[in-house]
Amino acid sequence: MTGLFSEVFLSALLFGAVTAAIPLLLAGLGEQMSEKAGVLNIGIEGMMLAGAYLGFVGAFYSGSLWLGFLTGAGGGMAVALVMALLCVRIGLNQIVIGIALTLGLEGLTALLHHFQFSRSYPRLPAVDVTVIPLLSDIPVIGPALFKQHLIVYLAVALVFGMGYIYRRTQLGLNLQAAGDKPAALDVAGIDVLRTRTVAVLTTGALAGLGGAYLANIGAGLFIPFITNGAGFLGIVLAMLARGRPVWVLFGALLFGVCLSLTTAMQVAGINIPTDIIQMLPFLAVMIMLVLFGRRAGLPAALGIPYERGAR
Amino acid sequence: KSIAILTPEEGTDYGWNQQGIDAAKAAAKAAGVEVVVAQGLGYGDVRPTLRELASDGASLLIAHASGYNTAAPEIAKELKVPVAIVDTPTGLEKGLVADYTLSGHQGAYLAGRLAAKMSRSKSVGIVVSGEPPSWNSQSAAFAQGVKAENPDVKVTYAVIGPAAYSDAAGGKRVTESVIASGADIIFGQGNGSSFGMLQAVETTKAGDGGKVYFIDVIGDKTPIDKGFLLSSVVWNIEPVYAAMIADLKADTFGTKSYSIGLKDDSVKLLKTAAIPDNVWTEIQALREDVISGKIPVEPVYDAAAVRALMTSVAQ
Amino acid sequence: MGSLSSLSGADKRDIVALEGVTKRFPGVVANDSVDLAIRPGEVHVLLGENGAGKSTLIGMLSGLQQPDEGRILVDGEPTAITSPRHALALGIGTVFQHMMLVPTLTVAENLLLGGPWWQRPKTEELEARVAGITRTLGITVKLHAKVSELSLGEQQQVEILRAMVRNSRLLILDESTSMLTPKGIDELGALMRRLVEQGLAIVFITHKLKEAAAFGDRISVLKLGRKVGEIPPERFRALGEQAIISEIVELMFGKQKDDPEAAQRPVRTIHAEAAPLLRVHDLAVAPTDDAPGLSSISFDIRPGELLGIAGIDGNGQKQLAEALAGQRATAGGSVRLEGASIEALSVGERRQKGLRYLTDDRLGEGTVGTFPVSINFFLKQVGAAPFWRKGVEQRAEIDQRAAQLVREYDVRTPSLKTPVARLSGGNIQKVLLARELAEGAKVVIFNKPTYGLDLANTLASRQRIRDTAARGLAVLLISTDLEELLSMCDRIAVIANGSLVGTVENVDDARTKVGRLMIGLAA
Amino acid sequence: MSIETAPSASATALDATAAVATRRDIQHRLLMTLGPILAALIIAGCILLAVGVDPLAYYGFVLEKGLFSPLGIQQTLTRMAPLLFLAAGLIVAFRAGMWNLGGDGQFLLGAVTAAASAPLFVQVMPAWLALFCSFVIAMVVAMIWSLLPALLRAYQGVNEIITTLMMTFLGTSLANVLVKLVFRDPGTTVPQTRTLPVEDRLPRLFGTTITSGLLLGLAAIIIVHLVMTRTAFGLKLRIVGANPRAAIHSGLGVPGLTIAVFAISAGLAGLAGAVDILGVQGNVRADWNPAYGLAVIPVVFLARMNGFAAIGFVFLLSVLSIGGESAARRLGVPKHFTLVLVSIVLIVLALAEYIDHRYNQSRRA
Ligand SMILES: Nc1ncnc2c1ncn2[C@@H]1O[C@H](COP(=O)(O)OP(=O)(O)OP(=O)(O)O)[C@@H](O)[C@H]1O
Ligand SMILES: Nc1ncnc2c1ncn2[C@@H]1O[C@H](COP(=O)(O)OP(=O)(O)OP(=O)(O)O)[C@@H](O)[C@H]1O
Ligand SMILES: [Mg+2]
Ligand SMILES: [Mg+2]
Repeated sequence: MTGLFSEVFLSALLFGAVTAAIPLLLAGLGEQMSEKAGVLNIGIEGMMLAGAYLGFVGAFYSGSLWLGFLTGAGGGMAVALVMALLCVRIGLNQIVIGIALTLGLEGLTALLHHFQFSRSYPRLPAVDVTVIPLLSDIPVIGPALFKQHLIVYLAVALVFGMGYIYRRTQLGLNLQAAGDKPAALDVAGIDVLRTRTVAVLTTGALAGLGGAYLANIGAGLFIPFITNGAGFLGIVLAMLARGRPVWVLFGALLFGVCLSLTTAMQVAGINIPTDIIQMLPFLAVMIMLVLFGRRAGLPAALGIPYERGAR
Repeated sequence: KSIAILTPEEGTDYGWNQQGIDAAKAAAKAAGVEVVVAQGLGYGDVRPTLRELASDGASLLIAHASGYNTAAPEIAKELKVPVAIVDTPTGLEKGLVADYTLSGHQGAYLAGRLAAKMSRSKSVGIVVSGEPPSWNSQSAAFAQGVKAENPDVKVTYAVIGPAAYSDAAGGKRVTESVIASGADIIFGQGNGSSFGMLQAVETTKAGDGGKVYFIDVIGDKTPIDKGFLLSSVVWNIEPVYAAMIADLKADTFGTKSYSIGLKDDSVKLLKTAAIPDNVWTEIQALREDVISGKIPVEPVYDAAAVRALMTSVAQ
Repeated sequence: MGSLSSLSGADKRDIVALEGVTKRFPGVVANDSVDLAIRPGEVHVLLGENGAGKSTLIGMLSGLQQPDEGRILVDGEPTAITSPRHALALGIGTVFQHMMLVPTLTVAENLLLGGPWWQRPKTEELEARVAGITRTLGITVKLHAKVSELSLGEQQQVEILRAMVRNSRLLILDESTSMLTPKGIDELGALMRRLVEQGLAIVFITHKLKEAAAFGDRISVLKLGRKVGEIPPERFRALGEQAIISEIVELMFGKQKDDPEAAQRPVRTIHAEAAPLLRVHDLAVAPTDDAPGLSSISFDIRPGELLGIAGIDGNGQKQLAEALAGQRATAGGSVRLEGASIEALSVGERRQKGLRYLTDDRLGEGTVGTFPVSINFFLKQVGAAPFWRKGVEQRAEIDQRAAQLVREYDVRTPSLKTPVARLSGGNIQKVLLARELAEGAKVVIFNKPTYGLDLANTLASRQRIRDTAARGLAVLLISTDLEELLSMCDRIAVIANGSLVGTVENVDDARTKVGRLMIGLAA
Repeated sequence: MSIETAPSASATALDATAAVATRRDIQHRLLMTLGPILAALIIAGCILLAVGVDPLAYYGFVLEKGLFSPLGIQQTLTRMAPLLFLAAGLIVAFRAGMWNLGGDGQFLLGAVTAAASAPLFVQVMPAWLALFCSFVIAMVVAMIWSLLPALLRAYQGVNEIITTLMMTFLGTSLANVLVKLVFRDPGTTVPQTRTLPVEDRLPRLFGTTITSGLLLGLAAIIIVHLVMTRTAFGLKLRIVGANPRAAIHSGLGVPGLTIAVFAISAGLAGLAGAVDILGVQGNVRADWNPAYGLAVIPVVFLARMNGFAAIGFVFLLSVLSIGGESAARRLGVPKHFTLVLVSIVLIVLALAEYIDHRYNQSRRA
């Protein structure tokens, strides 16, 4: 059995874990920003699907992955724009609209796929990886972590970028105020709706990017329902992370590693149904909540539309 | 007179659904009857669709998914309409319920022989998106074929995850891992996720830096191949449906099970340019042996048994 | 359109002038063609009952709302103040009636809120500015403390500071004294004086006529959204405090001579030998993240007695009330009601035994804002007969009794079905009073019962409390308003840092003794 | 400004006007529901036109196959049964301010336990008793499944959106494991539970194919509605939901009530699973997950957590899903179009409610 776990295989598993984690990371980071600003963005699954579809379309027709990421982010943002208009600007129920958008985008992307790709099933060529010198020579970890597409490094950098924004910029203060006490932000001269709109659009862009990554790099193609609940995992990650982007990264990696663990155990011939192994990350998190669970620090105004002077 | 076929997904998957629909159309055409296609019905409750198709006058309902094998016989009894179901050999009822538990295990066995012959790394992989009986029997037969050809060839078996039929990214990820474990031929079974497997094969190099090949099942993905398709265990369900229609006319419907096999080419291995002619000749010889019974290939349907088999062949 | 009679009054010297400003809300005309002139170097006091439209007026000056009719002149120019940002840019800084700080941010971060979004918060710059301002104002703020850790008084100071940091030319204070101690109020008065001397204009809203008379230069009185009178500075200076107060009273309530607040405490006899109804011994509460703890609290209250708890807000008053009511876990000590120990009882059981708690947080915990007035009367009796029988709601019983209470307590409400949050604060308070004084009460804890209420409502509430004691109930009255305590209580205990630092009989020199205790000196 | 109440005198008058208002209110609500649906159909029709399908033909089929044909209406009514139970459970939770988003996990576990137990029970007891016992077991199992989120919320303040979402992921997997490993029917090759014979399932109504689960579902949602609006218990839950601090202040046992809410809500979701299995499906297959919960959530909001309105919206949803499936097949549109249609209907209904609210406000001003 030891022979099975060659270095190449182990690093492939780790590579797979990272690949599976990146869409969750991007979705979680996006959701986190919305939630910080007081918007519970349940439509993120729909945004990811829009990103996956448009991201694939962009990359496939242009031949450029980067253009694909751009169109993917744009697709997510377009859905987010609807959410921002309906839930931020005019204050419709965020859960109704979020679920409606998710259902709608599931249907719409499946429909488009049916008319466009369901005969040809186009697939993208292999992705170019950016090799980080020296680090990539580390056994096992090197090829898994440091021979990734550039976007992966950017996504990880984004974690720290987000942390910087939240802790070190006025925008970070604005976002937190928009989620905790929007009226106070308003009288401080900052437009709450604009702040929240920015947050929701950013969420859309990140979710769309996550979807595009999932389609273009994770799968290399688009098929209906490709996100398979990744958006909902993103919501869970964002809520568990309590406002800290690094925790989203840890959470996303935990899920990725558990997925790879499933494969590892099967290849090793260990006879545990995949269902049970897939329960592991959730079990781990539930146990952590039971042991250390305190009031999750969710923003006070989460889910409540803001209207100036309302009472 | 018309027949209706119900499939869980769209009939454009170069696989289970498409083969079923194409076969139903062909069989109906041959018999001169209408065909109604209800596709993409999902894995939920199909009773409404069954009832509606029956009330619209279909005289045979082909419930083309193992998930429909509870609902369809019930509707058959309720409305006295003959139905055909899969994966339920014990469910026969004269005039009402016929079963066509199909298995390409004979073909999968040949595919295993082929894979073992052609693997440069002496390591092949099986990737599946789920573990329904018909796939299990093919996975098992494939592994048996590999071992029969060369006991030293390693077989790696991986399931993507629960309900992962449309998890293309998972298909790609798991396939990449299996390739990294040394496999240079992947025997893949999955619906949407099989495109992810294909993608992994197309974009990942084998351990020796060469091509990884893909062996598909049920459908023929040649039209969308980029040169990585080694073969496919292609099913042709038309004879089955044709026999059903004939049995209906002869009033013997529901008295026998239908199957597909190498004998009448309802299961066959796809010849692609990637298979050298001498190998193909050897495979054809093996085909004869399987047909004649000289090489017995027994189907194994149970997931646990398949896994047990994999463990034993992996060692 | 309203009268434009005082249009000529739109003086060049006005920083801001309102001309015929009208604002309507569903079912109410909150401001009815109001004219107002605000000048530098003046404290302009706005007076009026609850719901008179003061805050609405402020909302329009701060850019929260736009007038339906009329116009606002800034420096003589007609200006539409379209947003809070715009108001800030015009130099209008407002301290709102309701706290407008983000509790999860630090004081410094709150002060920095509003800067360009891409910048790093300029903390050093802020510290320097704040140091300068606090020195001239004579206040201290903990810049790096979380706002949620500050007492309400401290928060109010932060809000004033925020208006100053922004270089406001016009500072608006909406009921800013309601949370302050007498000393704090005096300091705020002095501060306002210094600011107007520096050339600022101040709009000061209060319900306390003494403050108006003491700090103001000019007084405008609003009634039912209409401006019913103004006392200009010339006249203000000419009159003495008493004369001003009686003039205001006349403007607000019509004919009436004296300062109605200066009611004498009726002399009451309390049976000193009677067994205490409530006996608290060595009560302790552990501190939490956001609240101080309590330690060794001991006191008795006899039937008919009114014990006051004085102290600066945030010294454990709320914790004391909640610990007695059973809403907060205690860490030791005993509470006896009529001699029976009640520490182990739940909130509901304590209420059953006759312990009642009138909270100071009327909308936060006292009522369910979206529920009708009628249901809110019985929030603490859900399930009890005759309003519920076998768990089923008896609409008729509830409505009948609610209607009776509405009459008895003079609750002004459009209907019994009106969501209680739509009522004015004073009327919500009446609902709470009715609920807590319902049959079976023996000991009643009143926490800041007149906070935010207008004069009429304040007086009515105080009378209710006196009547309660007169009926032989034991009353614990928690208030930050020393005048209120002095005018009502038999004894006054002073709370500081979670413990009682002394108890004073309310006789002649109680004021000084309590005052000394409050600032940390022995009585 | 402030209107004095003249209680006894005006109470009756008030009631009379209230009755009139209610009738007009119902008309108004109908208008505000049907209008937006029409608008949504027009928008969705444009999409159909874009893909070259005649919208009128499509809607014709939706109505015919979902509503007006005897077969269609029976299917629609049958589909409603589990949705009604789920909606009832969500009404309890949402009115009490608890975001139970774990309905699908509770539903599946209820379904699996009902499917596992009923075929065994019918062998040893009368069918009605077997069904009853299975219902109870399904309910209890779903309740137990909600216990952890309930306890965490009640005693630790852990946000239940996170915990219930995770429990639903876990529950889905667990249901599969149970089907594949524990309750598997040894007689089939496909992993599924034993099948409850058709004649032992919930009786059908009046010789139609409508399951009597529909009546149970209607009863459940109406009882829930009445309990929530007319009883002390319901009021307590609503207090906890509307203002938890007021609930503590009023001496309500908030942790206990929280747990009760989760138990009731999850129990109803479990019953939804059971009614679908015992009334229609007969067994549970591995990896079966109809995900009704997600579709019912917006419906409950649009109904403003009113049981009767929820019945209407659930009916609408069923018509769309039954009729849409059929129409899509006949016209060669992928079935997924139904999702788009439902989504547009939800958004337009939400928008209409907003516009209505705005209009009322400006009228009152
Ligand atoms: N959202 C609302 N919609 C309709 N009417 C309202 C609304 N809010 C308040 N009112 C009306 O406002 C009146 C007074 O309410 P308001 O909250 O302004 O009181 P207030 O001025 O703050 O008084 P207090 O000092 O007692 O708190 C009530 O008669 C009520 O009918
Ligand atoms: N946003 C709003 N929506 C509806 N009505 C409002 C709103 N704001 C104020 N009102 C109404 O306008 C009237 C004036 O309220 P406002 O708050 O200005 O009174 P106020 O004089 O500040 O009272 P208080 O002394 O209690 O602070 C009240 O009757 C109130 O109901
Ligand atoms: Mg006010
Ligand atoms: Mg007020």
